[in-house]
Amino acid sequence: MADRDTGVEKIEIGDGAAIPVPEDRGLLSAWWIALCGTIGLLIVLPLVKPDPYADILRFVPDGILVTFEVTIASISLALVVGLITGLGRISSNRFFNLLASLYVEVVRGIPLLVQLFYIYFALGRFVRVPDIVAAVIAMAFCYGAYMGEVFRAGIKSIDFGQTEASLSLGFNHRQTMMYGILPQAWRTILPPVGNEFIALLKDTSLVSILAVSDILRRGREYASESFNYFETYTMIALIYLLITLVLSRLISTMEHRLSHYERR
Amino acid sequence: MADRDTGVEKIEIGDGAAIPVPEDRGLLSAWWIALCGTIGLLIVLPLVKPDPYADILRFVPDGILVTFEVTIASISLALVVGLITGLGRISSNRFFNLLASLYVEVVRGIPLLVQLFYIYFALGRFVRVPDIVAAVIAMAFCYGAYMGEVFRAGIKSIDFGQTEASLSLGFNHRQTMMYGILPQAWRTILPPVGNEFIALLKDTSLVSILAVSDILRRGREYASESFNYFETYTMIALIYLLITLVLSRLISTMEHRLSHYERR
Amino acid sequence: ATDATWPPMEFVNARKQIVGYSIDYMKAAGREAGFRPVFKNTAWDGIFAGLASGKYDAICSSVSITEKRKKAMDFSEPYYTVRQALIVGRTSHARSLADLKGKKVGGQIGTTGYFAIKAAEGVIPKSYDEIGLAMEDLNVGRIDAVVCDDPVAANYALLKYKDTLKIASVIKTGQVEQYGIAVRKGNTGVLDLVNRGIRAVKAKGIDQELKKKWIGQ
Amino acid sequence: MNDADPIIRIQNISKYFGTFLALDKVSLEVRIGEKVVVLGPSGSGKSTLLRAINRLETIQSGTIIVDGHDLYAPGEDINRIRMELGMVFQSFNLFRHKTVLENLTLAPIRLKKMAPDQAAAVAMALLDKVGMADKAGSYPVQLSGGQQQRVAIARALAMEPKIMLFDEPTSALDPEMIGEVLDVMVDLARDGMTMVVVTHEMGFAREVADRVVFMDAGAIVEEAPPEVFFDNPRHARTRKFLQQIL
Amino acid sequence: MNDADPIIRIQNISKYFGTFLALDKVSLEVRIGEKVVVLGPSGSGKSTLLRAINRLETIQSGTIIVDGHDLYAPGEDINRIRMELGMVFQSFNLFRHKTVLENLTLAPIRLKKMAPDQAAAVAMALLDKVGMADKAGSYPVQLSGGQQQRVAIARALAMEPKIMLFDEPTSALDPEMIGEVLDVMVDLARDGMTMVVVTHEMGFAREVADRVVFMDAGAIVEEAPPEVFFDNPRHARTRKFLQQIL
Ligand SMILES: Nc1ncnc2c1ncn2[C@@H]1O[C@H](COP(=O)(O)OP(=O)(O)OP(=O)(O)O)[C@@H](O)[C@H]1O
Ligand SMILES: Nc1ncnc2c1ncn2[C@@H]1O[C@H](COP(=O)(O)OP(=O)(O)OP(=O)(O)O)[C@@H](O)[C@H]1O
Ligand SMILES: [Mg+2]
Ligand SMILES: [Mg+2]
Repeated sequence: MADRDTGVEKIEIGDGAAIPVPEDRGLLSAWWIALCGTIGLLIVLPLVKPDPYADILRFVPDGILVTFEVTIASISLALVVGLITGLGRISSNRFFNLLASLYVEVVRGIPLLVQLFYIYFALGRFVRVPDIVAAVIAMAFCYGAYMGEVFRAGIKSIDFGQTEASLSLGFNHRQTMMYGILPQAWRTILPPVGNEFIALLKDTSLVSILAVSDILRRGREYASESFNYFETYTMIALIYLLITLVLSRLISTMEHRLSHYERR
Repeated sequence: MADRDTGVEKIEIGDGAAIPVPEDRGLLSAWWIALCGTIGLLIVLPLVKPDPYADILRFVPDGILVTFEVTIASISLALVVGLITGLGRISSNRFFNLLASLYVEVVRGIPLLVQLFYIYFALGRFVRVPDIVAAVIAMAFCYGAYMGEVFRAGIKSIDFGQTEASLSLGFNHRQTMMYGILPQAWRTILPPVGNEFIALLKDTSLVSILAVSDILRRGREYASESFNYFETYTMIALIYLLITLVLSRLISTMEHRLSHYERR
Repeated sequence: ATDATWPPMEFVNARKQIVGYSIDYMKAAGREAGFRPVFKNTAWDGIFAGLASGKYDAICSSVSITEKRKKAMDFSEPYYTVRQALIVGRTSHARSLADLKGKKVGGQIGTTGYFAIKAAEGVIPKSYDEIGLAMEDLNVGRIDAVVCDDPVAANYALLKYKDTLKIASVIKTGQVEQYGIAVRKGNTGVLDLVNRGIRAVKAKGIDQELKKKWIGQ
Repeated sequence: MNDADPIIRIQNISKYFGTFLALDKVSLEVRIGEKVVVLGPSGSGKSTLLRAINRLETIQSGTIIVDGHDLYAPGEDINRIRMELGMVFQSFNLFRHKTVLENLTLAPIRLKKMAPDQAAAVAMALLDKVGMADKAGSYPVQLSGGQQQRVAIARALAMEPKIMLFDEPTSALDPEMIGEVLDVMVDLARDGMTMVVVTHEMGFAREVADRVVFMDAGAIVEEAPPEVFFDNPRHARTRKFLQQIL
Repeated sequence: MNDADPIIRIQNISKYFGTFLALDKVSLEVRIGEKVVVLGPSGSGKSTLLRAINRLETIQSGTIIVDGHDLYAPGEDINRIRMELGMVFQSFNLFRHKTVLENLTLAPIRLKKMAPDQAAAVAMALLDKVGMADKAGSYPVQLSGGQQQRVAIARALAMEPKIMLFDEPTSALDPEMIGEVLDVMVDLARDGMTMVVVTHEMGFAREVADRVVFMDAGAIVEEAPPEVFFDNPRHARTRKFLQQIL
């Protein structure tokens, strides 16, 4: 996110699920309806029409596991990359700064799917890694750039006085970042990180193209054998929806918890 | 974007390319370097190693056209869907409001790729439309939800006094929206719309999976025949990068133009 | 490696096992020659790149032996002879690719079937990630025909979509097309092993049993 | 209808915000050409009353009849009635994306289907009247608060309303700009416009008002000509208010 | 080093912000136990001088020697030197995510490797001294400005600095809280701490200062004991400043 100073209120729409908050009542009731509807369909469809719906439900669970594995591994790596990138983007060292900016600019300019293919095949040339690892590296490489911007904005949102106070106590720059700034920045960073987490979870569906057996891959396999495309994708969509709905709620709860020290 | 009132500065990272602004010097020089590097590589590589690089450049141009067609058609449709959704989300009619919220919540919870598959196959069952149309409908359906939130935020950012003034002159609600609010909201809306445009352009790479012959599909076809995976994806990535870099700059210029009436 | 989206040659069954004619064939060959194949599901799109980079030792995925491919990798002795079949809708009158000028014809990306479509004059080729997607599109009428290997074609047109699709013809490409196991160029160790297995399978007639089991011939 | 007939007839209206009673059985009549100034402490319901007159606030009981039209009668077109009621807000609320001239011509062109050049001619005449003709091409942000408010008055007049409602038109202005806006309002009063004005400008009230209405806690406490109101108020509440404010 | 030796020795330092000269060949010595109050109009460079002493601002020429260590000597560990210099800011700058107690113990535990319970004991003693022991478990946002500043002073003291630097410690406070902070500072001065204080509190300067330093336009204009400074200033600039402020 570039800091634009145009004097207009800025709108930025993350690409995670909408995280419901008490203030937005329309969205909150929509959240509840969506959740109940999703769970309802996931229960009713297999009962009413076990073939194929119950079959599909039996077929995909290990895909859910893979999706979570890829998501968690990718986001962890992306957080590390993002932290380094974010620090680079605010660094006064011109070289690191430019390097980080360039990374961000290039990664944001190329579709994730192209990056996935590229890293998958390019990596394959030089090192021999399992495809799931290649997929994780590719996801983290891409999301690292977005995380970098999140960290940068988060760190910049912390009053510079905190840095000065920390330095004047005798902490060096690294310690200041670690004990003084990042623990506070975390709070500003958590909502967008949660957002990116959900976005990443959704984007892991792309690794199915690399034949990683995630939810979508399992669905495609089932569909290509049974030809129940419509039914299969219905269930796949419902499963994703359930996961993101629950996660988005968890994140909004966590966010609330994390800000305990700002309450009077 | 839910209106969260946590008293913390909010970070939201759009998923378009970073749009360079004069204030962010690191990003601006990164933009220039990325642009020159991209153009340089696109010229030098085919000259130095015509086989395969020049071949690839000859192979993909019609894919670029398709990518643009899909992008422009999708964003146009998404804007319409988004406007309706946005109006629904701020409507005081509980039914429309809930419907719009539900649409937003569900669409955001399901990966674009799954939606693409789903709409593609589900549509195929009931109506016979060309695949490119199915792809556009699927993209617009998904992006319409994001656009809806953009419109909502944009409309809400306009001072309510403008609405009251318009009503008190005798305009009805529709006219007020049309003459008074939307023309102003457009200005707040343009940056995120530009952002979504670029994000959508990148996401059109997903339609390659539905056998729409966009840039990526063309590249994959070339690679699968020539086995030059690495070289092909290099060129594909560079082409996308060039497009998004140029677009992001165009958008930031346009944004500047549009705000003429706020300048003293 | 195998792209298990190609029934009945290789696909994922309801118990998530990779099964099919090619799979059983390799298992039998392994038994005969003393190796145990481990199958790895891989997207067709990158299957050759993966072989070149050493992600796996061999491809057993209905790979037709072509001159172009021979330049990039080594092949075992052929283990199956295929023809390219043209599948069309039940009511279509098309008999050959020549009848489909100006029409859309689909195939899987990077397959010999797709190359045949591209070679045909006047036909609009469409490439899919998986053959099943092409079949579904044909089924709903987005395309007018699909070209693929005949056992696969038979599987779709005669079993799964028997009410809507039919095999129009077998395309004459001029040369005999055969499946082989692909290995990395110069990897003679694996190649010899595989060849030994294939010879033994043929000698014992196991291949005929497998054909009955999977293809019904 | 002769000049003495009330053009606004408010009878027993009540308005709740949730459970909070903002207007408590208020009745008020305004005759053609009359200038009524509404005074009262903050939160007493002055704005709510004014906004109820053109239904920017909906009331829960009572009736409001403007120029013979019942605001809540089924079949009445509220937008037609609003055209007869010009309103001026504390925060000007000019259309920020339109020039001064466009602010004045938008409604006549769109709602009265006036020809654009006729609308522009009318608009220029009005801008001249409020002393803003030279700024016709400017955008609102380029104007001072006082200038914006004068344009806002002209914009309301462009619809040729029968009544003008003012809600604290000068409270958002720096002191040096209050005068220029009040002058425009005094001129308007001289021209015979029917006006209902919520303001804290006592000088204006004394000079222009035919009648002063004092509100407190959602009710009208006292109604009197300005001489009586300021020099001889009847109610204790009124006296207290005047002490505080003068 | 005896008590009369300067513990801070600033020689001829200059500091530019871009092309703007913020400190113009300033020299100043502070002896152990001495209390120096720095006065001067806004923008005269007081904060810059104070911040230069612990290198929160880097200077372009001149030398600063603190407790025998040259701030700019290669090989000198600036973080060690900063531990000897406690700093108190106008805006308190307490760590918002730490409780009052944690604010005091963080640096001793991390930097002096003090055992957590020992650090807590020391911290409680200091909090007691500044009258904030009962708020040890609170977070900064839960405290008033005056309370936060007292905690900030205690936090600086927790590192057992040899010198305390104060940059307008009371200017961000409501008047009723200034006293409680000044009291803490007076106590500290009585305990013999070496202090350099930028402030506009003339009462404090008179009562506590051994020496008053007056700055203008980046230079030290006058240095004198408070009696002389306030009652008998030598420079015209000083007199003008005192007239404005008193
Ligand atoms: N939209 C609203 N929702 C809830 N309460 C409201 C709303 N608008 C006004 N009120 C309340 O109604 C009461 C009357 O408000 P009103 O704005 O009419 O007062 P006023 O006399 O105009 O005051 P002021 O001089 O401050 O403008 C106030 O107590 C106010 O808080
Ligand atoms: N980071 C900076 N960049 C540029 N100029 C600065 C910076 N910090 C301070 N200055 C300038 O240096 C001059 C001295 O600033 P300084 O803060 O030392 O003044 P001061 O005496 O503390 O004033 P005050 O009483 O307002 O705090 C001022 O003109 C100020 O504008
Ligand atoms: Mg009011
Ligand atoms: Mg200062």
